[in-house]
Amino acid sequence: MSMNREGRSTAPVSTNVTTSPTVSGNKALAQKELLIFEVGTPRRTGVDFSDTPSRPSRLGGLERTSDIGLPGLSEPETLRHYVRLSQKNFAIDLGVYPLGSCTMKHNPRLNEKMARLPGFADVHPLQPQSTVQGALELIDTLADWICKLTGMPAVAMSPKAGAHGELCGMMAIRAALDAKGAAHKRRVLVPESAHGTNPATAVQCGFTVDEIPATDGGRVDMAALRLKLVDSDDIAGIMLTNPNTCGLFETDIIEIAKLIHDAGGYFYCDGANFNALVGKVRPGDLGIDAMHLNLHKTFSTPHGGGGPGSGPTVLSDALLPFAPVPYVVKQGETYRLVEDATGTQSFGRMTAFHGQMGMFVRALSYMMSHGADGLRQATQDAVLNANYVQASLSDVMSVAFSGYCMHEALFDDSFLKDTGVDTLDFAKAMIDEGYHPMTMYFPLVVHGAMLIEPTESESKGELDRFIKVMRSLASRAKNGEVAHFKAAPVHAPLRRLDETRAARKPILRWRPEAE
Amino acid sequence: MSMNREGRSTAPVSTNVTTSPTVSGNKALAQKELLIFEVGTPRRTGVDFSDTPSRPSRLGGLERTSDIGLPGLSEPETLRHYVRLSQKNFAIDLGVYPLGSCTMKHNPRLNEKMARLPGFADVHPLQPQSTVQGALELIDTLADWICKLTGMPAVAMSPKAGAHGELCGMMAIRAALDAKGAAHKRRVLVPESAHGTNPATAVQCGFTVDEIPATDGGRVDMAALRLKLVDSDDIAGIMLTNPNTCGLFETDIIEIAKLIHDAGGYFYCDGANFNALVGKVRPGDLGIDAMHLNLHKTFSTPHGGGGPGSGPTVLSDALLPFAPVPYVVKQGETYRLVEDATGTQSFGRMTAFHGQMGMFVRALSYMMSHGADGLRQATQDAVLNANYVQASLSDVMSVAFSGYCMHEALFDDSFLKDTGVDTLDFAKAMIDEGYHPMTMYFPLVVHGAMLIEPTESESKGELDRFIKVMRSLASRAKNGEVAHFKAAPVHAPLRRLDETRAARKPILRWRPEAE
Amino acid sequence: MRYLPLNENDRKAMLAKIGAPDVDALFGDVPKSARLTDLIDLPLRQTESEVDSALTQMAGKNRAAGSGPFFIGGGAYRHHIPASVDHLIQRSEFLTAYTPYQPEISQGTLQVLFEFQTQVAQLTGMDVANASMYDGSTACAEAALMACRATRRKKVHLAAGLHPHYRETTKTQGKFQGIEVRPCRSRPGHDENVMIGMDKDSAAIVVQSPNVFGEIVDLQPYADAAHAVGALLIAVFTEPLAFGAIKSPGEMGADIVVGEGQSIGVGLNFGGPYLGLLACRQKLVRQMPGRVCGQTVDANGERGFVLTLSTREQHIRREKATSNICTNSGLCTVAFSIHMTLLGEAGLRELARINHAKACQLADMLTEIDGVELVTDTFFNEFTLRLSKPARAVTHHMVEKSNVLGGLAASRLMADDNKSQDDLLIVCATETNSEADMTAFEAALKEALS
Amino acid sequence: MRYLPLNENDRKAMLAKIGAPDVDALFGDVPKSARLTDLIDLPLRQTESEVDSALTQMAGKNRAAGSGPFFIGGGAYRHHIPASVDHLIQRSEFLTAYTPYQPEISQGTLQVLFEFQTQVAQLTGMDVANASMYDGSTACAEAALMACRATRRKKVHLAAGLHPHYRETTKTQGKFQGIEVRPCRSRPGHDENVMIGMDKDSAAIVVQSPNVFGEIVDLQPYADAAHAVGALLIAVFTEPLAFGAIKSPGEMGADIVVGEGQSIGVGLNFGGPYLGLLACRQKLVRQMPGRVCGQTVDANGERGFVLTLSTREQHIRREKATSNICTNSGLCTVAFSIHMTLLGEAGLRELARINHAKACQLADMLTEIDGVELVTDTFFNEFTLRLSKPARAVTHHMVEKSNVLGGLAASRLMADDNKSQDDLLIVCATETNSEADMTAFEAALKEALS
Ligand SMILES: Cc1ncc(COP(=O)(O)O)c(C=O)c1O
Ligand SMILES: Cc1ncc(COP(=O)(O)O)c(C=O)c1O
Repeated sequence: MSMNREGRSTAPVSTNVTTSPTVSGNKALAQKELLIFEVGTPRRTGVDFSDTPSRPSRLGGLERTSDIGLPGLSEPETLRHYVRLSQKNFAIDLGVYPLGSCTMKHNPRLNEKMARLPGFADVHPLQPQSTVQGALELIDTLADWICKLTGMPAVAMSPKAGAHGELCGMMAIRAALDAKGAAHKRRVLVPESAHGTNPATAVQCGFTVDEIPATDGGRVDMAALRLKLVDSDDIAGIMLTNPNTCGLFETDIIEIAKLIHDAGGYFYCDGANFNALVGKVRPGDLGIDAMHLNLHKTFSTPHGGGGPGSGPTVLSDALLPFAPVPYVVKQGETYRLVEDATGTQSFGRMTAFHGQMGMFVRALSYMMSHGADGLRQATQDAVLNANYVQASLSDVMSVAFSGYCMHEALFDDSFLKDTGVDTLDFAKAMIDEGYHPMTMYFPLVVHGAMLIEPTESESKGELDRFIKVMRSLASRAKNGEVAHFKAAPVHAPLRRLDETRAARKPILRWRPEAE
Repeated sequence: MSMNREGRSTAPVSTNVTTSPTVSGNKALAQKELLIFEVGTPRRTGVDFSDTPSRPSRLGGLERTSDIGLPGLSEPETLRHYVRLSQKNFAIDLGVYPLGSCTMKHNPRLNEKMARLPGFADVHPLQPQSTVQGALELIDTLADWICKLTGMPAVAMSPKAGAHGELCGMMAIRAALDAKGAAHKRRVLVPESAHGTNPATAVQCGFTVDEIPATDGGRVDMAALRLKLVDSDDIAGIMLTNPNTCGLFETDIIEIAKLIHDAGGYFYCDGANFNALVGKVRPGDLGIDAMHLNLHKTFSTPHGGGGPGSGPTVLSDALLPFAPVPYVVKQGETYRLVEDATGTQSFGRMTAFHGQMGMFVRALSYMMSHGADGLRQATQDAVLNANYVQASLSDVMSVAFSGYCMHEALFDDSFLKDTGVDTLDFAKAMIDEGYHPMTMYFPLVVHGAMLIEPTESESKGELDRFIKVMRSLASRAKNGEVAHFKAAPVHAPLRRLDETRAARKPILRWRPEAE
Repeated sequence: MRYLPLNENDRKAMLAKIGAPDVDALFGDVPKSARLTDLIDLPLRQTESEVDSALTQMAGKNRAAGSGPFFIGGGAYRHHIPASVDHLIQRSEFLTAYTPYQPEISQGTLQVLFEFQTQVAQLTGMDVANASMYDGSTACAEAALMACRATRRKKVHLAAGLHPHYRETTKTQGKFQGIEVRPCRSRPGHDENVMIGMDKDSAAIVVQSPNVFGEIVDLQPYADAAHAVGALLIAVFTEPLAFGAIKSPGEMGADIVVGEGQSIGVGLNFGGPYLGLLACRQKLVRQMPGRVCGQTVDANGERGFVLTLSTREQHIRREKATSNICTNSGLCTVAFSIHMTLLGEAGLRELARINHAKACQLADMLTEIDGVELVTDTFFNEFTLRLSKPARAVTHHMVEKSNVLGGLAASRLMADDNKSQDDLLIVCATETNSEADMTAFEAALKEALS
Repeated sequence: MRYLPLNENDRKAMLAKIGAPDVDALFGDVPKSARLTDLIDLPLRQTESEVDSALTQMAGKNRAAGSGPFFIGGGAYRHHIPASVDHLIQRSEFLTAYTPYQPEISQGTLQVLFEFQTQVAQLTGMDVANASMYDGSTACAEAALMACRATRRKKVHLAAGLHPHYRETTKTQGKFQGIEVRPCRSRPGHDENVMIGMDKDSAAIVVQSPNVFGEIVDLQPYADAAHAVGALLIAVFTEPLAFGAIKSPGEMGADIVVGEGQSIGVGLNFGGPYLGLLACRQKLVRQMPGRVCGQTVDANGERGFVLTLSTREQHIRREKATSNICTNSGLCTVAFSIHMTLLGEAGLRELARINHAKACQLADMLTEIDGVELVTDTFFNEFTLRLSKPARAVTHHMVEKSNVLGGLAASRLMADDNKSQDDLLIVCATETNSEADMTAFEAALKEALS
């Protein structure tokens, strides 16, 4: 073979690909990576220290005498470890990530830059308030955007994620009920289709959960709801997602709010799907009493492989007095942080300090970038994209509910009937094709659910490619290529993992003897 | 198959992997990526602008009337395009990158952070000097480190890379000769083993190149050199790399310097391999007249896929008067930039502005982090690592020259004799194993050269794994597995590329009709 | 708009495919009365540089901790974070991934979680750790609930040295679940009061060490007392670095260890996002809240990692879940784990030694001043002083006159307690404090008290 | 040391394997007299935060362009660079890769280069572009040499509007190769002088547009004149953004186009690293210096990219190479290409329009001032004023009194010319200049001239 002097081949001979395993376990760019415990040693370190003389210990005789057992790596080894690991992840920046209910939209890098300004990132939560006026201003400004976008009078900023926001709202409802002396009002209505956090939250706030069924159209069954309210003495309220987890707007929502209010209850709206509404509908106009926002969904703060999130929770006038501390008030040109609940009706404190400041900066940066006009456009594009996917797949996959969807399209597994391929297999085949699977088996009201939320961040071209792949997979499934699906994924860093084994005898940490 | 509600399989059935091609062309995380010209459109943009009213044009009637033909992408599409492409690259942060002569060492992230301080990154080169005193201080401080590390009296900071530094040194030599009226001194001695930039530079400075051979020991053949100097009237100087490109210290270097100086010539030392010497040997003590440093090799500024580099060039007292502009002088507490060569012996200007400031910041950050002690340790570790690799492979591969090497170990292809596997094949098989190949077919003095420079950044564990793979490849080659090598790489994003075709009918740009 | 890839042509083509006349038709399910016709009254879109400069201006109104001498702790600690940590967590593959529900394409996050869990378990001396909680305070509250589940009891005792925000968070969480949370009044040197009233109904006692005043508490007597009545000891910390210098809670009998991980890798961030750490003994594993990552094999028998034990969690168990937590502190665990890997055992211990040395030096310097008395005999990198003047006024004075953020007035945290804490100043020193910083603090405090 | 993975145990084990008694034995080939025994007299190792604060302090001594009104151009332009550009070029895979010599594992860099070359060719109106040069000035010098090779002639004429640094760089390069470089004295409105003395020995004329004074030059007459004597027209630019508003050099007959790409994606960086752009007609391709990336297929027939035409280059041709360039501006090409992709045609043209509008507005404002006269009738985003006082003193006055970096005194660039340029001020306005900036400049200039 001829080659040039840089060792570049000039005319390769085409040979059959032998995918023989490598000695190293690596496959070219895909690096096999050991655990830090297998490569690091306790004595190695990737940090230098300046000489500091010791002083007589004041540790009260509790000096550590045993080893901790923590491996260290030099900086170059550390870089490599995490860069290699990172490449084993899918990510929004790599491809379509159409996880329904998760709003995996573009995470602007401007937001990352802003959150790292020393004036935000390097500020202590307990500095004198005179030294953090900009931080308080930011929180107040963001709160103002949130109130205007939701049409609600107030927002509790401290909740740390969506589920924490649910706690906030439901605790406010409990506190309001308790303040009225309505200790018997403990029953909370929750649709079957609700996200798991809803019932879990209700119980964590001392409520009992009463499930309400859905209609064939995928919405709250109003007849069933009315039945539940016949004896409404113990009704504390309802927790309802809107658009609901089927991606549908709850058409009767105003009526629902009225019924709940008439029963002396409160309306908690799960705002995880607010991306379908921003700038088009204000939940405050629907009669809700509380709703969390997931800044890490609707307002683009990164998911970070599972967090951190931020769940500011808007509250109606009725719940406002019970809002948790802390909160920011503006007095003239000065911002003040109210940290102490003593002597107020506030239900107390939900967390240390003042909430997810880092996420606030990012979310405000997102909102300001879009503006009122851009936010509305984003919502429209999100709904348009979802409907485009739904319309483009409706002939080969089975749309769960007819009609337009909102920001996500729900399919069931009836199109896979008798193919031997199930929803999970279908999803794993998507992985091989370079796509993150959609949300599966949720909501529970649909068999083998596939919930696709493309968000506004996908271009038409990207969606067209996605649709082509989905159509091709659907036809392969129908054409009896079940083996292809059962084997998938074959191109991912690992093949299917044994979850049963993981749960049966859990190995939750590395141990020297385990190797 | 059982699965949980998140759609995670619980106990996968092991099936045979069918590596059937995907519809999308993607393979899970490995995304096929089109050209921007194939996905973007001229009307799309990922940048917003504030409204700015137009004014009557003052473009002199030369307004653009035709389309440029540039595609645009929104920000999310842009992110994805470049993230996907990036994953098709090997990088230091991914694995061993033992390119001899290139010093692919760890690139500390502190340096990246420092280079981005607005006080360095957002400063214009033509601001009044009173407003850039910190920038001039940085250049002066770095120059001081360089002079002390090399033992030389002065350094020209403006050269943009190693080859530019060579120009700088050789132009200074030309200027010095011309100043002496020695217009006949035009012959430059260059070893056969020299990097291509050396002869190219000499010619670009108006010299002729006279090649000198190497001994069996891989060093300058002193007898041959003396022969070249018998008639030394036209001798302008020598360009010698030390340690040389075989990874060996030129043992006779002091004698060489003397011979060249006796012949009225100057000694240009190629400093690309300075990583073998820092803190252990000062080139100034060896009698050199000029030497460039590659800050992007020895001093860790990132290679960036081919640049930018920086090639400060140290000069002896003899060459100092001819140094290019600009340079920094310190007067009391004030730094001053001398930009104008008029009335001096300076050979002039080599580039606009003052050199690679961004690289200066990184290099100084590297030097300060190491300190005199850390730099020496780094050098020792670099040499130790190279010798460890050489010693660990010497029984299965053929070491080109016996004895200790310096910072890189050179092998020839004699161990592959009669295997049907050549150096290139061997290198491509390394790719499959997750390693970047070493430098190949360079230096030219060795047949099928393989030049391995691990640098000090590799841990012993990483080297042990590398050695194991190299040994295994060597034995596979000897065991007749030639097909394995000829097919390689099979795990990389692409298989071997057809260079002949690329050069025969060059397609150097995208064109609409080409698709 | 720079973030939106669709253009008008795309939109038209897509509407045609859908068969909708216009985009508003897609919103047809929204009751007419609730459809907005006008834009919401908020500013219009802004360019990247406009947003940049507006937010930079806001940030400029804050006194960044690093812009002058800084000595505040109180549950959040300022340490130097290596540049590589921030670089790595910004990689798209970590930053823009969701919870690793598809393990085949999430091994990056999952392996980091597995390593993180091991690091936390080692550091705390526990058997296992989960994949994070929101922050230390919510981890503390969740630990209290967890102890109640494990013991089937409903009474939890909180020690005097527990960070007041943790106490309040635990009280809030407890009160709606019918759990009797019995806090002690915040004051130094009175942790042992927590044992008063402990009985066979007690699920747990919650003791912090180093506590909010900086005191180092020997947990063993608390563990013994708790275990004697069948209760659990929940050990709390806010400064994990301390365990580089002092015994781990696991070595002193704790059953559950919770705390704040912000100190390693995460940064101050004006209070969030932070990183809740939760670790426990093996036998309590199935009572743990939150996600946990476990080791398994793939169909080819290769080692891999998955989220596991999900039958504890809300998405499977719904109203019977151990907690409602879903999104946790994902990326902060990555930051913590990277920083911890860079430190390693040797680095962590040296860093802890330096922190202690700095605090000792500072305590010695400050107690030389008239009107300053050291309240905490033992401490790690944070200690409490009693001043001759109200501490809140002193801290304000110091920052205004000398640009020194000189500690935390205890009353800021303990506003709801009685006034006896008004003269207490909680002071923290770390490796980030130079000699010059300390001298400036000394001078400022002297001046403020004179 | 944090960057060094080997510890003493490792070193011992490795020396044993090598069979060397100690590490100094490995340096045995170094003449004894040259072996250093002591440490070099330089500071010892420093921690990350020590280095950080020392360099931050140095950076603080510079007046960052963005920290106040700023109007300097003169070959380097300040534009807003989207945050995503800097994010992407910091990805390890772009940042820490070498020149893409192994195409199978370098397709990322290679595809970007292919796209970059196409973008540059489109922008300049040329057929092809190379994969970058060091900067605009060295690209200019290389273009002159290239023209000499192509025409086998040895005389090059430089126009009066060529950036003086480019002129000097070209002169330096030319003089050692026996090329007669004939510069014109820098002055506005005199570009046509370059045609004086052109003859059958002329290889090329070099004309910049917009030129160093900001004037927009119609290149066609120069192309015609050059071609008439068999010479080439080398068109130079320092502000590529201009081509969003004006005709490309390719449309006006240029044969080679070179310039500085810093303006798109790269930033100011006190002068470097920058990005040399070089594009030319198809027929000159094999005379191009530097690397070039081309399209091909792999063994499976899939499209891929490689560095090609390497027989022009030093590593293959050695002394017969078209240039000695090896390392070029790699990562800056990536930054340029990303920024250009974000802009797209529409964005580039709008940005150019805004720049021109800003410059027109500023010119109108400033020429209202007594003692200010506009010298350049045509301009894009940079123009030249004649002041009633020496410009250098005026710029110093403005920055000291008003913190306004108000343009560039022509004499800074043209010190070696005669004094006739002393009263010229070259002023640049871009999209980064707000109304307030302009008003501040106006006031400062008025004050300085009064
Ligand atoms: C509908 C719904 N509600 C609530 C949540 C919980 O939000 P978080 O994960 O932020 O706690 C989610 C998140 O997946 C959700 O999809
Ligand atoms: C020995 C040697 N000399 C010179 C050079 C040229 O340096 P640069 O690429 O920085 O121009 C190199 C770079 O590969 C080299 O290895």
